[in-house]
Amino acid sequence: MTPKIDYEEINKIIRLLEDRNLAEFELEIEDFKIKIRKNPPVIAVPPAASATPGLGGDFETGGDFHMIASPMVGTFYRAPSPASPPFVEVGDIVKKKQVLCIVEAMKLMNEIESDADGVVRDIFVENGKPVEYGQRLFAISPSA
Amino acid sequence: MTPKIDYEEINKIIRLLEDRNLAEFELEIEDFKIKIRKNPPVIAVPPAASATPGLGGDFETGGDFHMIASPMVGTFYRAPSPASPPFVEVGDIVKKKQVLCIVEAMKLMNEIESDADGVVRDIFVENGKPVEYGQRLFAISPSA
Amino acid sequence: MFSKILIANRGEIALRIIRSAKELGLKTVAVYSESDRTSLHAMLADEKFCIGPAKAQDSYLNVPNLLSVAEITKADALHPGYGFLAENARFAEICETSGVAFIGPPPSAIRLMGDKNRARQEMAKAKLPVIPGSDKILEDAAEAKKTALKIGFPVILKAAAGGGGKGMRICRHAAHLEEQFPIAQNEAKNAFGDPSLYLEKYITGAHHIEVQVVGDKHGTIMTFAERECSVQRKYQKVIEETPSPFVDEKLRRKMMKAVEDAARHIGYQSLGTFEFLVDEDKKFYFMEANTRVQVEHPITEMVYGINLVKAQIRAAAGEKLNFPFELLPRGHALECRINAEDPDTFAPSPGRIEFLVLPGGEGIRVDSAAYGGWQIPPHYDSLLAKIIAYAPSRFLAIKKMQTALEMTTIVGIKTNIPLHLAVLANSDFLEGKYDTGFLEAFLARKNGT
Amino acid sequence: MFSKILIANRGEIALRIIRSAKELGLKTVAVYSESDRTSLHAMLADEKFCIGPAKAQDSYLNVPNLLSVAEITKADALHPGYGFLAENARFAEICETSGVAFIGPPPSAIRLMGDKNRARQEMAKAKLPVIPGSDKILEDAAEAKKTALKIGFPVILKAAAGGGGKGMRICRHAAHLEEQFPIAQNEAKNAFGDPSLYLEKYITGAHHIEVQVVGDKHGTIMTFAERECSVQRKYQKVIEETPSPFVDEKLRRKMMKAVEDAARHIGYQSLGTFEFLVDEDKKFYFMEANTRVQVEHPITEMVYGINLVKAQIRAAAGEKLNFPFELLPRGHALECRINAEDPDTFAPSPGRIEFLVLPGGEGIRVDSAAYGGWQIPPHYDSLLAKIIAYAPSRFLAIKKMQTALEMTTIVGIKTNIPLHLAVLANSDFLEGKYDTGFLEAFLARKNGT
Repeated sequence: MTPKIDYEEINKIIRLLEDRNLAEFELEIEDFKIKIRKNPPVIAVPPAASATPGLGGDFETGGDFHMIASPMVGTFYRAPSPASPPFVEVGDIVKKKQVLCIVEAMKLMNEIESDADGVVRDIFVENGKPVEYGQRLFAISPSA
Repeated sequence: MTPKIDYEEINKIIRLLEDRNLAEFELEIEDFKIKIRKNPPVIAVPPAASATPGLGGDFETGGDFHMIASPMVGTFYRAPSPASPPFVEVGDIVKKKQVLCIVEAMKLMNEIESDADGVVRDIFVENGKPVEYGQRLFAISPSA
Repeated sequence: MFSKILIANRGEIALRIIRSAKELGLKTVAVYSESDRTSLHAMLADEKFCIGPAKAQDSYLNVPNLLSVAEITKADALHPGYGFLAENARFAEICETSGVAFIGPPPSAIRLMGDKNRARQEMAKAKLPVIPGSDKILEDAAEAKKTALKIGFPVILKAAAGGGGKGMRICRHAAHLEEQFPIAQNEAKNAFGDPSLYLEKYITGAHHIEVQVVGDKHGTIMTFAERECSVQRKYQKVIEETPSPFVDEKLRRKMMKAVEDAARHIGYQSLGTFEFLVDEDKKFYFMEANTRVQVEHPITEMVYGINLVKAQIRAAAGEKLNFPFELLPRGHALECRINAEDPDTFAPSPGRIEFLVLPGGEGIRVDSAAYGGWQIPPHYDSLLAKIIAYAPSRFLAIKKMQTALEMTTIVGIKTNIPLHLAVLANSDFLEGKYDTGFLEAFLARKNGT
Repeated sequence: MFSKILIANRGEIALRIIRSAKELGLKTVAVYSESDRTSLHAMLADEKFCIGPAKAQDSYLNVPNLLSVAEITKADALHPGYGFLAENARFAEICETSGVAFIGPPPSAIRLMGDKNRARQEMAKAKLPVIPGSDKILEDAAEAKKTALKIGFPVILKAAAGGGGKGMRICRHAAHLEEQFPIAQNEAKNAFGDPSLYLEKYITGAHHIEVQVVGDKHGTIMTFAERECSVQRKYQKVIEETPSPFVDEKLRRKMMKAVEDAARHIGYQSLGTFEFLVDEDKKFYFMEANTRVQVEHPITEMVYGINLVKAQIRAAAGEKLNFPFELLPRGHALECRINAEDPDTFAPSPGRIEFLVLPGGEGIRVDSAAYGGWQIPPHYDSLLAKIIAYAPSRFLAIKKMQTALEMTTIVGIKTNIPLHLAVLANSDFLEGKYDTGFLEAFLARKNGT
């Protein structure tokens, strides 16, 4: 059987490239081979910009992860107090509305809740570190 | 079943490349192979540059024409004197070393010779107009 | 002196403050909205923090996030630039109580000058001539009418809480005033959350002239020769110059002295600008004072050879102002505000700058956060670059500006450069014969209306 | 005045001349080589002509093509910029006989100053102190040795026809001189087609100080406060400043007066620069005069608030020079030459500028023909931009320059900005304690040699 590749199919793949901000796509199955390469962005962004750690922009790291981002600027805490255990660890199952962390801003402790059910797949910020608005804090996958 | 790829289909793909700003497209199915690569985008040249008439740079206008360019800055004359007939007309057969025109520079009349045998296919400059270094003057095709 | 400054602004003014802070040896913290990730101010500061989404209300006006950034980065001072929170007295207070020095005058001075009506009364006490008008908030249209009849038409209605043309209405006669009163009230309410109006005599053929002042915490007050800002469209300045071709040395000295006395009267302690209307007989009337750095401050810097923002920061840090040489203006400076807008319709023209060549060389200063490849976000004001030309004489400065604008190349978006070139070639402008009505009349003629 | 100027140059200086010509209301014609099609000078002139292939010998030095362009475009004057044909007396003569005004001094003045040995003799006649040395071309090594022993070692051999370090050799003792003589002769022959050498006393710990002069055809001669150009590598200037931290008011007046007298002696009628070595005891010796605009002329313009190229064009057109205000320098200006080169190896770094943010704002001037997206051709010199900082004091100007360089962002090629920043942070430089040996010693220390 040969794969059915038609215009619609190719169009879909290209859209995928764009959505996921990929540069190149290559697929080889048996006798079938497809390769698509996107134009590089024209103007190079200066090093200062790309060197920034924890830039909240590139949410897509692949997969179907749901990202929890900081709704404010502040200091990230994984536990309600220094003596307490963390709210969550990687691998924990979490429910919608469950508290994941605290972002301290202007001496106020703001509890950040999960807005989805799922499993904590990644925690991006270290305890006690400052976070920007929109900076990703947790990756959640829909189910175990 | 072989994939249905015909002119219309390829045309569509090329249009897709343009619309989606892709650089390369390769598809191989059984005996069928297609590879399309777009020219890299050039940084937009400001209007001042592109507005220049008679820029000698773009020699390739397609076909197998041989271009005769001006070897100096000066004034282009198609005839040895205002009363004389032009050295050549479009459609004339010319021989290597045959004089095609005069470029006047510093009061000196410089005869410009053909460096190939062939037929005059185009004359790019009007009589009496200034020419730049490298500006194309004639298009010659190898034979009638 | 401070050690680290948070710049609560964006665009060219943020860049301008970063530069001055660096020259003073201070660290800088930029804040930026999600749509300003690739903006130059975010790239060129020592540290940077995203403070919210594109909408200014949620980012550049987001006080908790701004103060969190100050706390996290241990910034000991905050520069508000212009616009956004620059003239918000409450914000200045919050900064001070949070232990972050607000680079501007004390909140009380911001509050006084922010209430345009109170400012007028206070300035009248300081012997600054003010435009005849209602000395208080108008109760209703009837009171407005009574006052207007007393001082004589035309009059102008103004929002007590506002600026920038919002809520302003020129009224030619009593019926007109009654009609416009509720409209202006509504506009004022929508723009500033306060419908309060007052009115003033409207001066025809007036010049918008302003005097720069800088004070410190030791009682020093310095004033600078006037800026002529009469080339305006809808109360938005388009071209500014110094000295004014309209102001003579006698008027200049009188205005500088009057501003010095008024600033001293209120104990002014930062950078500020006193704006006046000057009528055909060279009588000047106080309009309002801005308690912040102004867009057009560079022309004053050019003719004096000084740096006003550095002076502003130093004054805020408690230093006593001093300049290495006597403050005497030399030559002539012009500023053209290059906006990303359609030169005919004035519609904003955001988009990607595909190709950019800004002017340079002798006598040219450029204040801009634009770069080739930049996608201009559509959320903020359209000021793209300030081009400032300096030359020994007005004539030469205008020629220099024309050359600079002709050689500026911006591809990808529309700008108002064609409008600037048209004004610079106008014979009335060249002769220095223009008042605040000039540009609107020029545009009306141009459009054949 | 002229009506149209042909600019026989490229890069930043071509752009700088185009601007000045436009400010004077003149039309401009650019010429460009095939590799300079996308260069800014070709884009921003009123007309442009390709004059040959990349190699300068066949394009920017192609005299028949240059004169053809002048004839075709009816240009009535030609500005040679610096380098290329700027100091070619024969070219200046051909221009004049072709009816095109050469914007520079008369050919005789170019010829006199072009012969470094003749220039020394003539300047000695004008009472300008010259470095002790052979007063004529040296016959052979034996004569060189005799002269050297008379004036004392160390001595420096120089090519009579040349400049820019070619054919120069410092000789510490007699044997060394005998060894170097044929090498220098050979180098001079290869570089200038003329092996003639002369020698001078070599001054250790010397400062390279130069005085700008401008004259007109009516006998006006004006001189300007010195430029300090001692930060050099292989006789190439890297950073220039004015005033010099080494020169005091007494020396300044003496040098300005001496140059004025010398320029008057030869009836100088254009822009020019007299270069001196100044020893530790503040004795100054004439080295050579450049009969053209110099790379570092902007720092003089900054402190005086004038435009030297406009003055040069006006003088060539026969106008009498006058400036709107008294010529008094104010403040301090520095220039850093930003080259497209590896900051460690000094190898040129041509290529495509992927991303470019040049500095701007208060006190910063940029003279550059670079733009984002430009492919720098590898055929010409590596000067990418001149960044000039102006401030009331030397300390502030240095801080401003540091800030400007730190905020300059150039992606795609290497530049010598790191070297500039290292020099600007050096304590000897900051204290103004440097001579012509400074940079080489600094680099040797940096490389641990």
